[in-house]
Amino acid sequence: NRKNEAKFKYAPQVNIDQNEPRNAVWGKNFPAEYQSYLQTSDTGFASYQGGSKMRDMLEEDPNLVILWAGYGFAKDYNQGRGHYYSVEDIHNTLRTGGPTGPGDGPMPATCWTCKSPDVPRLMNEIGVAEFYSGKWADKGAEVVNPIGCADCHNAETMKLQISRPALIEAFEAMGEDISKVTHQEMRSLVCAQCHVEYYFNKNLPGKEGTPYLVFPWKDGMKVEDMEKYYDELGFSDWTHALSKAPMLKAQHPGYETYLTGIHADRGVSCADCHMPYASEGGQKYTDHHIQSPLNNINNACQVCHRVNAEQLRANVYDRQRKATENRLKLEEQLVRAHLEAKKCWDLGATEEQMQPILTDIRHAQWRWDYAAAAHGASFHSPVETARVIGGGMAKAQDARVKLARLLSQLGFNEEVPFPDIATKEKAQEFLGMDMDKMKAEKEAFKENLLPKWLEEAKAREAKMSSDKVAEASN
Amino acid sequence: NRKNEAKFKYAPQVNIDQNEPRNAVWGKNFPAEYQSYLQTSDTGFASYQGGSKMRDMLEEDPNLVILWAGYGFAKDYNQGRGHYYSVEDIHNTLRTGGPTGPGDGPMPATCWTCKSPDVPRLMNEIGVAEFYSGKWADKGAEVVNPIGCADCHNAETMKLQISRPALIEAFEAMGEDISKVTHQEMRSLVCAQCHVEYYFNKNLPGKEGTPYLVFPWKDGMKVEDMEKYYDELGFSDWTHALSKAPMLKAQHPGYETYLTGIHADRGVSCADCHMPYASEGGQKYTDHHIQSPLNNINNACQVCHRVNAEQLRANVYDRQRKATENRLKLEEQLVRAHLEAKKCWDLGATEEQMQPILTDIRHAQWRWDYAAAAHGASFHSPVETARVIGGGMAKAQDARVKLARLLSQLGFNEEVPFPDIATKEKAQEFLGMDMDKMKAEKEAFKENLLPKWLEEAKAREAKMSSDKVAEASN
Amino acid sequence: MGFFKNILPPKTSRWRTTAVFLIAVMLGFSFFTAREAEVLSYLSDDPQACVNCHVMTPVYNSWMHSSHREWASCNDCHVPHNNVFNQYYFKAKDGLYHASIFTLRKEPEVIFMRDESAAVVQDNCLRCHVQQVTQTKYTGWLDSHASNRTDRTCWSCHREVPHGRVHGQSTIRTNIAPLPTDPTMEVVPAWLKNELSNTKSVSHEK
Ligand code: HEC
Ligand code: HEC
Ligand code: HEC
Ligand code: HEC
Ligand code: HEC
Ligand code: HEC
Ligand code: HEC
Ligand code: HEC
Ligand code: HEC
Ligand code: HEC
Ligand code: HEC
Ligand code: HEC
Ligand code: HEC
Ligand code: HEC
Ligand SMILES: [Ca+2]
Ligand SMILES: [Ca+2]
Repeated sequence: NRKNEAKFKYAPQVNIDQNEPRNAVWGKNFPAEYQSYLQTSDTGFASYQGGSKMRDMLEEDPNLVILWAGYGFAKDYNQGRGHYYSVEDIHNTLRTGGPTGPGDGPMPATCWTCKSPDVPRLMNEIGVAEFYSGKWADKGAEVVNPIGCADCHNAETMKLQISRPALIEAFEAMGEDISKVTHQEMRSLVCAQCHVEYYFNKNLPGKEGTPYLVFPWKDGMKVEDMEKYYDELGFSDWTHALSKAPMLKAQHPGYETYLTGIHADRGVSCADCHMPYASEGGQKYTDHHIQSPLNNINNACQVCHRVNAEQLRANVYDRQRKATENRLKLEEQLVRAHLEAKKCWDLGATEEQMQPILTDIRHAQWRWDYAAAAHGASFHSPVETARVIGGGMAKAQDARVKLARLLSQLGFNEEVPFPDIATKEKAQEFLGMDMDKMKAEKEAFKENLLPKWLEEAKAREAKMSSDKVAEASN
Repeated sequence: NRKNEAKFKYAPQVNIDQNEPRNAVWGKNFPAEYQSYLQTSDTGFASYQGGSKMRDMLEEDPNLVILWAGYGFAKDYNQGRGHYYSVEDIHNTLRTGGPTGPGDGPMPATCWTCKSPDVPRLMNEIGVAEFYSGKWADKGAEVVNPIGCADCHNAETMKLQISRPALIEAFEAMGEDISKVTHQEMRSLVCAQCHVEYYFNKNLPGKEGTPYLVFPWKDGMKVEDMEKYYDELGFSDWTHALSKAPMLKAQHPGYETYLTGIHADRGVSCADCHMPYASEGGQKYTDHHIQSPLNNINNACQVCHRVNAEQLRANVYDRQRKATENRLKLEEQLVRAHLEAKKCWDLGATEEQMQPILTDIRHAQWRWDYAAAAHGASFHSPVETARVIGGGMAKAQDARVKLARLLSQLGFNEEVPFPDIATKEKAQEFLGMDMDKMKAEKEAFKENLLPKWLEEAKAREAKMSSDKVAEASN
Repeated sequence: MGFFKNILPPKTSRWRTTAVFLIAVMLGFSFFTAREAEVLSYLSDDPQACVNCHVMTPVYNSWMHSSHREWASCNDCHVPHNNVFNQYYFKAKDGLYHASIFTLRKEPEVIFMRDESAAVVQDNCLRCHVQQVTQTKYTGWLDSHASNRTDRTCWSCHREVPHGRVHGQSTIRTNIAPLPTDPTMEVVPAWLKNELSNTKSVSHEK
């Protein structure tokens, strides 16, 4: 019987604990998957707007610095790269600052949530709310392994499973039960643990003060639904440094926008394109080199689409270019609106006069960010992306017509001059940001605190053993 | 025995002349095609925004009356219906007015061009420029058969052929040779004789004064290309009654927008969806019931898409709804811009002050119309349609911010009141249009002149015989 | 005759003649259907049996041009292979169903597989490919591995296996496909045969 033969021949090498954060340990049992996973360390591919290369978004599009004035993203923002770098990149970003020890730094511990399989381990050990509490620096020594197996798999059965509470709670909030989904849906939902819009709620009953991770899906996942949700909550991520508008930041609503596209409509999952089958020895395995499918059109697209690779690539670029064209127009409108609002304040406008304008700006930029932040959206759902950008333009127009009237009323009836923000550096300088200081603090952190974290982690992991199966199942 | 049915037997009943405008005569040789063609007389189907039903567009969306103030379309505009009605509908529309005899009425003869197989006959008999000369009423007795066989077919071989000079000339202008196209392209190009943007050029060298039909494709078919073409020509269709902007009217750029969509990219032709094959007893024929494919999803879509009909319909409606949402926003912006410009003139603005604003309005509304006028575009090419609407919004914003500044300068620093244009009637009244008079003139035309045209035509056609094959090939 | 007693009205009833007539018509119709559509051809494994109906020509032609032609015939995919009884039962049931639809001219322009047929095809894909689509080593110890790999129709990704992208009655220009009932085709046309035999005889004479 071949089945028994297989069982005999391919016994697992090690027993894996559900809280095992080290991918290499899982890799002993699943070498093909692990080897392909390791390839997410490759940074050699660049497409029109994506790829695994490090891309400085602020350099490529300095408008962003102005749009995020007063917020962490104006300091440093890169296009995401492979899962292999998730921990390294959060160490390096200026957004997390240069903490000198526990309790220090601008970011909360919650920032770790989507960066490592150490997260489910820690949540298991200390509790969810406890995990979210405190500063990012407090848990630096605990979270060291990049995104990996334990984030998506059950260790015993290797079934896909949800390791992050926020997704489960979001389903509950929508009145749905995530344990009732199909296997096909799981092939997208494991990604929806992280590739989604989120916010930190500090006022959850019973958990006051803890920046608890929440996905704002209670009223739906469309741009209008989430806006309503945030408006009713009176929530804002930050106050804009120029316009003083109470802003919302959209973070990669990848899953939400994907759901509105034709591929989701036809039941195509994230894994179908980003983890297509590959074969080894005539047998299929799931390619764990999660990346831009444009670096793998043959397996990722051509099984379903029998047209040539260049045509498929052109289809993708065409949609991305059209989205970019109008997105850039909306960005310019928003930059102007922020500058015009600042001018109004400078000329003595009142809160009452500004309030409707600031609401328009908030809503317009929220739409822009929803359409821009998930880098795949302009292909995943080009029609919805365009609809959202159009909606943002309409709001921006409302704001700017009102601003023109208010400026005249305040005695200024001409175009507000557009500053020189041709590069990231110029834009940051225009805002008076002290980049040298931030970089120096980051360097100090990398020299002093970071090595300590890694040492501590190494010592901890050295104590964790990985049982050989033979020993365990004696 | 059904198997024998499959063996095609073609025995022509009559000899058909290339200039034969009567579809029934062709129908003697090709009964299946003719019978299905006759079904374009059905007016029983309505979809979300299309179908064969008569739909009064001005009633469904009274913004249009304002957008076209001072132009024929503000009088009367319906969503197109079956080819069977092409002649009846151009008789009935208020746009052609109520001519009382030759030389009378608002429209040129060129208007007949896309309405009948009498057109190639006449062009053949009297010449192309001669056909375009004179008034619409001058040729009323000549053009009586609705769109049909001679518009698309060679009478001898039944091959597809181009019967309209404008398309051939447009290819020449682009430096292409229409006789070199593939058969599959012909399955779209026969439609591109009519379902395209056009204008009447009265200054063609050697044909000065004749409103010669031209497709503005010399610099390309994109919205920006044609805009550039018209701008360089200094062409405008009319001057807006409120804003005095030199306007462009986009007429159903159906072929142009289709070309930018995924179906064209994959080689799917107009006929594939609007004239799918049907079979009757094993005999295949092209379904000549040209209509909304949503009334025929099994043949029109499921040949390629193995999903259920309701899902396909939902896909179409979803794209149409998203386009409509932003199109309506753009319409409101444009209506406001026209009203605001009028207010400026009323307050004594100068030509010089108004000029940049009017250019913005012209460009914004051109984009809107390009995206709206081809009723299929929001499905044929949803991403391009959205891109164009977004571009229109950006131009409208430029106009309105400038308008707000100019209004303030002229002493008016508030919102220009929005009139009550909730219905077509109210909107037409707001513009001071005398609809009763127009309707009365139309009635008089239908009672007096029209019957004479039809009688004259009847007499002419009675003299044309259709040779029986037996006699001809004796 | 007990059977007829039960279904026929009593001899005294005026309905009896009518009923006998109707039964005769029904039987006749069934035979007609069976003959017209060559239902017996369903029992054969020869793909040509399927093209007895011209409505099967498009799928026959697409299969003819697919890589599966050399490996799998219609029945390898469309008929259950789990046991012999099921195989013939399914064939007969399908055969009668297709035949009635065909005779009634109720076939849609674009045919879709029924859910039961889809399940049969899916099983057959697996019958041949299970070794390729599942990892032998994992099937032994990961319980859901096989179902994870097979709970979705194969042709949701392999959309053109084996019938291509475009489906439907009219997707091929001519209805020409070899019918088993056709006489053997003339490979060499008569005039050429003549010509050749002339040449032969001429050269012989030389
Ligand atoms: C139909 C195929 C398809 C599906 C399904 C799909 N994607 Fe993508 N995705 C793409 C393509 C193509 C790109 C563009 C890559 C590029 O620009 O290089 C992309 C881009 C991305 C990117 C940015 C890649 C980069 O280079 O940084 C992310 C992240 C992403 N997708 C995540 C997801 C997630 C999460 C899902 C499911 C919710 C999903 N995708 C579903 C095809 C797909
Ligand atoms: C709900 C999950 C989630 C949370 C919470 C989260 N991130 Fe991320 N993060 C992601 C995803 C997904 C990406 C990849 C985005 C892309 O497609 O480019 C990412 C990318 C990044 C990157 C690399 C790209 C860049 O922006 O430079 C950094 C650094 C980062 N996150 C830092 C943070 C910080 C700091 C916080 C807390 C404020 C945080 N993350 C909270 C999911 C999350
Ligand atoms: C535990 C959180 C998490 C999960 C689960 C997750 N991602 Fe990511 N993903 C991230 C983060 C964080 C990054 C950015 C890493 C960086 O830039 O350092 C990222 C980056 C990516 C990229 C960009 C890679 C590149 O080469 O540019 C793609 C594509 C992607 N993810 C797709 C997926 C898909 C598909 C899934 C599910 C099968 C998934 N991700 C599951 C957090 C996650
Ligand atoms: C971002 C999510 C994600 C991560 C991280 C991840 N996997 Fe997977 N894995 C998947 C998905 C999705 C599948 C396909 C499951 C299915 O359809 O049944 C899969 C399938 C597998 C399978 C089943 C066999 C196969 O190839 O289809 C194995 C074994 C496996 N993964 C091992 C690993 C190992 C080892 C790691 C760590 C190196 C890992 N996975 C990391 C998402 C992930
Ligand atoms: C989610 C998409 C998907 C589904 C569902 C799917 N396949 Fe595949 N299949 C692929 C991809 C991608 C490849 C290409 C792998 C490669 O060549 O590396 C492939 C390859 C194959 C091959 C060729 C393997 C080789 O070694 O060249 C066969 C045979 C196959 N699939 C059969 C099946 C069968 C049978 C099923 C149903 C049980 C199935 N597939 C379901 C995506 C899929
Ligand atoms: C598992 C199957 C599957 C995979 C994998 C897949 N697609 Fe698709 N794709 C579809 C389906 C289904 C549609 C909807 C149209 C249809 O029914 O054919 C579609 C539609 C499209 C369209 C038209 C939609 C639009 O936005 O205009 C494009 C373009 C496209 N796919 C490109 C890609 C590219 C590029 C990839 C790889 C990154 C890819 N697809 C991967 C199944 C797939
Ligand atoms: C892929 C299929 C497809 C192709 C190719 C296609 N169309 Fe359409 N067309 C549609 C659908 C679907 C609609 C929407 C019908 C509705 O709204 O009821 C439509 C709408 C239309 C309409 C408006 C119909 C109405 O109800 O008044 C016209 C006119 C039209 N198309 C002409 C064309 C022309 C001309 C071409 C080629 C240049 C073309 N179409 C190519 C599918 C197609
Ligand atoms: C280049 C070809 C072309 C020319 C020239 C043309 N039309 Fe049309 N006409 C069309 C097409 C195509 C439609 C169908 C539009 C749709 O999809 O609804 C149409 C529709 C119409 C209709 C029915 C719908 C409605 O608008 O009420 C009328 C009436 C009409 N045209 C009148 C005219 C008049 C008057 C002129 C001259 C000013 C004219 N046409 C010139 C191609 C043309
Ligand atoms: C000779 C000019 C001409 C040609 C050629 C032509 N059309 Fe039309 N078409 C029209 C006009 C005019 C109308 C509007 C008739 C009316 O409303 O009275 C129309 C209406 C339509 C409609 C709307 C029907 C409905 O039920 O609402 C569709 C769809 C359409 N055409 C598609 C096509 C396609 C596809 C082709 C080519 C195969 C084609 N047309 C060729 C002029 C033309
Ligand atoms: C708007 C354009 C148009 C009009 C009007 C039109 N046809 Fe056609 N006709 C086509 C197209 C497109 C085909 C498909 C040609 C091909 O692909 O070979 C076709 C095919 C045919 C064929 C070839 C056999 C078949 O069914 O495919 C015949 C015969 C025919 N038409 C007769 C007629 C007759 C009779 C009329 C008038 C009642 C007519 N046509 C009007 C566009 C038209
Ligand atoms: C002759 C083949 C053919 C016909 C007929 C056809 N399609 Fe398509 N369709 C395609 C192809 C090819 C694509 C591109 C994606 C792919 O490769 O599968 C596509 C893509 C699509 C998409 C995704 C594009 C988007 O805008 O998101 C939709 C939706 C769609 N078709 C609907 C329809 C509908 C509705 C009809 C009937 C009115 C239809 N199609 C008729 C071949 C066809
Ligand atoms: C390799 C497996 C395989 C073989 C061999 C095969 N089929 Fe199919 N058949 C399929 C699949 C898979 C579908 C479903 C296609 C779809 O829905 O996209 C199908 C669909 C059909 C349909 C439904 C109509 C359609 O167009 O989808 C018919 C009828 C059919 N097959 C008949 C036949 C005949 C007759 C033969 C032999 C000449 C044959 N098949 C050979 C796998 C096969
Ligand atoms: C008597 C004529 C005839 C013959 C012989 C015939 N078919 Fe069919 N077949 C039909 C008709 C008619 C339909 C359409 C039924 C419907 O969709 O209503 C059909 C539909 C089908 C379908 C799709 C519907 C379903 O049952 O799921 C398959 C698969 C199929 N046939 C396979 C075959 C195979 C395999 C053979 C040869 C063994 C064959 N057919 C021989 C007439 C025939
Ligand atoms: C009777 C056995 C048999 C059945 C049933 C069968 N296959 Fe195959 N299949 C084969 C063989 C043998 C090959 C290798 C063909 C070659 O290399 O040319 C193959 C090749 C393939 C390939 C790779 C080559 C290609 O054409 O793309 C795919 C994918 C595939 N099969 C999928 C399927 C699917 C899906 C089904 C069910 C719908 C199916 N097979 C049913 C025997 C079968
Ligand atoms: Ca990237
Ligand atoms: Ca219509």
